[in-house]
Amino acid sequence: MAIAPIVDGPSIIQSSERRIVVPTNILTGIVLAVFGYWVGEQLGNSFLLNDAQNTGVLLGYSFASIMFLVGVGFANYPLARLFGWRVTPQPAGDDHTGAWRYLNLSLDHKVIGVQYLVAMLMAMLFGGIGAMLIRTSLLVPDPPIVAPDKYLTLVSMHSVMMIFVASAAIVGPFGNFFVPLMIGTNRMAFPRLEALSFWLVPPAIVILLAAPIFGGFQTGWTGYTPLSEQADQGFDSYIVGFTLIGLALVVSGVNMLTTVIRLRAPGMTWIRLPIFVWGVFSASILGTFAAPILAAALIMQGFDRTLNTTFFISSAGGSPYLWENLFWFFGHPEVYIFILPAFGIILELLPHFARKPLWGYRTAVVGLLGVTLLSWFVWQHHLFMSGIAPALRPFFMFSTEMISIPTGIVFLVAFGTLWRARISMSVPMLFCLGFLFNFLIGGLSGVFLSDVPSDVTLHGSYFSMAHFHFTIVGGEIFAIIAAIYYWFPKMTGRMLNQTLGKIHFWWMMIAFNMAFMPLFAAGLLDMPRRVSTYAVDLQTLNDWVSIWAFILFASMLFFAFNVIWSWFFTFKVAPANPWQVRSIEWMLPTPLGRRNFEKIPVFTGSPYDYGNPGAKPVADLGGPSDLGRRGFGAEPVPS
Amino acid sequence: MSQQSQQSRGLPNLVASAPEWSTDVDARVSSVGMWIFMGANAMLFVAFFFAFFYLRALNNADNWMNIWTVHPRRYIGGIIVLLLVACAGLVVMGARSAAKAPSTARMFFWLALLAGVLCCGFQVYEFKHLGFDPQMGGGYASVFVGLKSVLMAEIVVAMIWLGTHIAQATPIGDTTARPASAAAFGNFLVMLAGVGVVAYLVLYFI
Amino acid sequence: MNRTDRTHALRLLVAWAVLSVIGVFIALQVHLPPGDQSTQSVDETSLLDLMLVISTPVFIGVVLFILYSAFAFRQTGAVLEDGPPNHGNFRLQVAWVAITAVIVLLLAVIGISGLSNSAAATTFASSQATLGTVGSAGTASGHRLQVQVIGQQWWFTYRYPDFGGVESAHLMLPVDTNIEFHVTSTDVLHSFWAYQLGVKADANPGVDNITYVSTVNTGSFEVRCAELCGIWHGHMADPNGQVVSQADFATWIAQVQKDDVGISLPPYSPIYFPHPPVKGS
Amino acid sequence: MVVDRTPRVGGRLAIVVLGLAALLALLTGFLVTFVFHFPTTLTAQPTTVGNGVSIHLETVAAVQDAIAFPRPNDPHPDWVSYLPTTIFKVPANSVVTISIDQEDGASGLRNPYWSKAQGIIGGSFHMSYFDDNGAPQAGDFSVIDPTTLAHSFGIPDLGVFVPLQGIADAAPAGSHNEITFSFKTGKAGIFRWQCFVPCGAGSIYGNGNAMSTFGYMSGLLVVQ
Repeated sequence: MAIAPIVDGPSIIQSSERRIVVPTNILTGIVLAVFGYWVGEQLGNSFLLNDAQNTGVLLGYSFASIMFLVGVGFANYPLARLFGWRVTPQPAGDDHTGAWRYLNLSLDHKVIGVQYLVAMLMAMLFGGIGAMLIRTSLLVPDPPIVAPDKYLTLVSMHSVMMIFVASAAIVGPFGNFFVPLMIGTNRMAFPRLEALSFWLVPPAIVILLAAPIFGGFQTGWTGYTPLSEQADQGFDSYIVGFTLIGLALVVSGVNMLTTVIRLRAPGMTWIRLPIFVWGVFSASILGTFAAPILAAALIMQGFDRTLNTTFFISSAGGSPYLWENLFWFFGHPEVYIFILPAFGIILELLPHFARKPLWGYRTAVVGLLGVTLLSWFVWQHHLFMSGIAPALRPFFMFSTEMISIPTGIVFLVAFGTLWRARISMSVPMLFCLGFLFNFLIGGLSGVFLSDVPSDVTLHGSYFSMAHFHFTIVGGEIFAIIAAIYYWFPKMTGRMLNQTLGKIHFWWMMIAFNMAFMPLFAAGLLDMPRRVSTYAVDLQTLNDWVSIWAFILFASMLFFAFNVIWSWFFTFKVAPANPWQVRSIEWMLPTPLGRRNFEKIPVFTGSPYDYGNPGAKPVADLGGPSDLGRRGFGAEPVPS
Repeated sequence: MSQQSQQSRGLPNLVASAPEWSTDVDARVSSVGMWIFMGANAMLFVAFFFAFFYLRALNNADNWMNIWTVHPRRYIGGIIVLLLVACAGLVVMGARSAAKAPSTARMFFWLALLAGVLCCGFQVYEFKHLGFDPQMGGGYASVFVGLKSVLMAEIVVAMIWLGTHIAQATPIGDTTARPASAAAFGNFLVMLAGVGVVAYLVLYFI
Repeated sequence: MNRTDRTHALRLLVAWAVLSVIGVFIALQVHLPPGDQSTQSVDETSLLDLMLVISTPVFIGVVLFILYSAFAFRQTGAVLEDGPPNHGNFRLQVAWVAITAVIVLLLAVIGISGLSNSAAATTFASSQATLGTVGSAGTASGHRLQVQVIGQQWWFTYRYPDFGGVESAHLMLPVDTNIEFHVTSTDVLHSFWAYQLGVKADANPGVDNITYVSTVNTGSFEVRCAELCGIWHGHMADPNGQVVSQADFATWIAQVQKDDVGISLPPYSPIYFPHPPVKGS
Repeated sequence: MVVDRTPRVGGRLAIVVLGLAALLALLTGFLVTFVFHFPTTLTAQPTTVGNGVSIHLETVAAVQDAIAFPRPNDPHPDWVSYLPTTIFKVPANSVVTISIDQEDGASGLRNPYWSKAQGIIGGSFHMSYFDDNGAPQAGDFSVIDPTTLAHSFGIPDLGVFVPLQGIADAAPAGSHNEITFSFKTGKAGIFRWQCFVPCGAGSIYGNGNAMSTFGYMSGLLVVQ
């Protein structure tokens, strides 16, 4: 029997009896990826286009990525359907157990969350090593320790790698792991898409790291044409890597949005959603609808490099402005893809550690959605100096400055929550407060950049570079680390060492501010971004920055040590609710079972209802199981 | 297959009886998910249409459509877009009858596949007889080649996808059991057809 | 608002007021670039000053609040206690949004008026400038001295269409003159950044990007490329830009005209399309 | 998920240490081979006259065609290049004489302004070349036809720009134009020099590959 009609009783669904003969796992994936690269390169070179090498490399990367996914096992389900076999609508369980399952295709959102976490930390390490090499090279103005072309390759790879990390490092690990728990469901809407959104990331990282084999690329993360069209085959890494990440954003966004819209448990109404879910939700909106623009622009670049079309070549009917518009039409929502879930994390953690209700919940939601909306109307502030349509400058100046209103709301909500709180000053809370401080500096410096006259001096200088490092490193990365300290016990079953955590916080906070604060001054003293050399009188300042940057990197290694040590070398399962907080994920046992909830929970209260002696628990975990049969609509529960 | 052997293969027993995997849940997520995906996909084409109008307005180096560019023939483009619309319409009709009459659905799907494959064939023919070189044709040539290739790539993938629906349109097949997924797929093809129509008007008439 | 609220608020407010006064005073001592070599750089300096002065109290207020709550509102006992369960204050939220909106509007108005007063506003009415007119560079006639900035990998050169289209490897400008820069590129994107003049404009191939400056003080300035343009982007810097007296400028341009004899420069054009237009040698 | 069981520290430690060691080995290999690769430095030879030094260079259409300074095992044998290397060490406050064997054909300047020699002693350079009939000629020049340039040698921060004329089609095979010029170095410092002719074949606008890779058509002049 394949599919039982739902008459009564649970539907009995049987897994596909026949299986693809070849075992699908990560090793098959790697072997097939190598083979796919070879096939793609041969095929591309056989076309004998004007620049056969680009075609070969681009096709090689694409085939390698597809074959890797096939080898990992993504083709099994569609192929089985194509062969007309009986298939189950739901994912089969994982074939692998123990640590091995983290290295293989798994459709369990909790496994995917951990996979994402490790992959993102690794990518952050690679990007950080790039940053260290950049700062090493900048120790002396001239001669460069690293040759200028290699230096620019390092800058580009550091930036693209960190953009990968920043766009996926919250929604990937924490969104995938905790959104289903927080809205009370056992499944994601599209588990295969969810897994795909993770498995697109390793090929993207590897392809990006392969750029130096073909000479690297010197374009920065913006990839402005025609410089990028001039670049060697190293730039093909940018095209394919970024396309894969864009695809991951779309796929993860479709899954996340549908899950939140459709699979909320009974009682989980829109105004009861944890604020973290709102953060992920709004970022997913941006990711889903902005990333395709980038994908289209990258396809145009790929065509320019292989078919010799002229999208971006002004002397042949194209325009570099086309790339700038498309790129920033994606690129500016992209930076809010970074920061919105970080807002979600901070506003989620503050009430739990301040032990007060989230102050102004609805206003916070309006703030997040306001940022989501406004972020579509600001992209040209990156192009104030570019010569495009000067008449539009006042509009984009105003819309950019408008964004500080919803951002200000986030600060207001944070302050309202902190007001007369009972703050338990644990490590996640320290990082939250650090976030508020750093993001404040990032936000204020952003206002300096938003006014056209002041932007004339600051645009493209180290000032803007310092600005976005304050928002992304000081903001998003601090939020990620807060989330890691907070949720690590639930994700891995191990507490991170709190003493080491406090040392890590102060170390990182001081080193970060010492390293990046002087860069505002460097920008004001006319040091442009992405230069391998600089004025001799700025050497003291740059050496100061480099040394503190090394100290900052050391603090991250210290953090990595804490993670490895606490995860693998302390053999004590964390308590189920170490922080004694109300949120539903902490009502569940540690370690979590394969299935999140034995019965579909019924939400009865707010997760932030502290200080109210009569507060109901967040959810009734022993709710009626047959509610799930009607789907997971958020039918209000009579109270 | 018994519960026991599933367990031994690492399949947890939740698969057997979990209410969250019932088909009506699936129906709900597939339609919403497809709408969101269609929105994302539409943005991909929006970028290309933006490129069309932007480059056309700029007309850099007086090279939007230079004298060497032969305007593609409208009747071939018309055939391509008609086949695409027919394909989408047939899939929608097939999806409507998937639950009740699998054999009718199968017939519609087969016809849709035929239309789709023919559409791709004509597209290849058009690319072979372009009348301009993308390298020398100016902005128009670039947008034409870019937009049409991406659309064709999506049609090809959609035809493979349609193949799975044909294979599963047996009385006990997946498409029959879960008509919502076939309906969602039909929506996707309708969107592609819509893009095709707009692309036809834009690329051949403006 | 109860008594505890009031005590905390009063303390914060007093501390904020005192520290803000001190902070603004310090902020006013900071010398911000780009300086006073042109009308535009004066405008930019004063706008940067203004924003620093506005943002200082905001910065101090937020940091003060964070530090105050970290010390005054922390858990003291061994057992976790909960705070007061207040869920929001509608009037406070409205007031906050209103205040941020007013600040934002203020900044936008200042920025837009800055645009229309000086630099970029004239962009809208740039078409009356005639190219190739030979004449003295003066402010009186309303004619601006035209200078074409040509970016290439990896150096800027400058053409003076008012003086027969001669070209120079360094930028020399007369003082007290309205200058109209036509920025273009022969290959990739560059950005012409004359730091002390307060000018930045991207150089795009096939685009004539017009920007304006009015020199008011003599002195040297630095020209840099501010848009990543390849391997020698960081070296695309010339510290030898000069604003000189009008007499010195006339002498200098005469010398350049003499030097350029023998070079077969192409006729002056707002844009120079790079060749070959497509890939190839 | 993690299940509490008997600690097996040894095995885990081995996995962690081995994993980190493998990662470090990979990264070190990457760094050494790619990032810290720097061309060799050529020290100028002192000449008998005064405090002058001289440098002898060769410019070729493809590294594999080099005559005076063959460079085997170059990763890009078909790229245009200056040879033998592109980092020159010269003394401060001295006269540097550079002679270049120019073996490449003309490809032309994009900005004809660079067709005039600037910043060199005497304002002109000496060139022995082949005319359109293939006959050898010689003479002093300060400016040449911009379309006949094959390459150029420019040190922007010293104001030195010298055009290098391409070899005529009629010239005998294997011959070269020889261009000689001198300039004065000032105080110590590091200056970049580059070719201003877009000569990176196969890339858009000709400024790719050899033009944008260190060690081919640009380099550093180390004055000390």
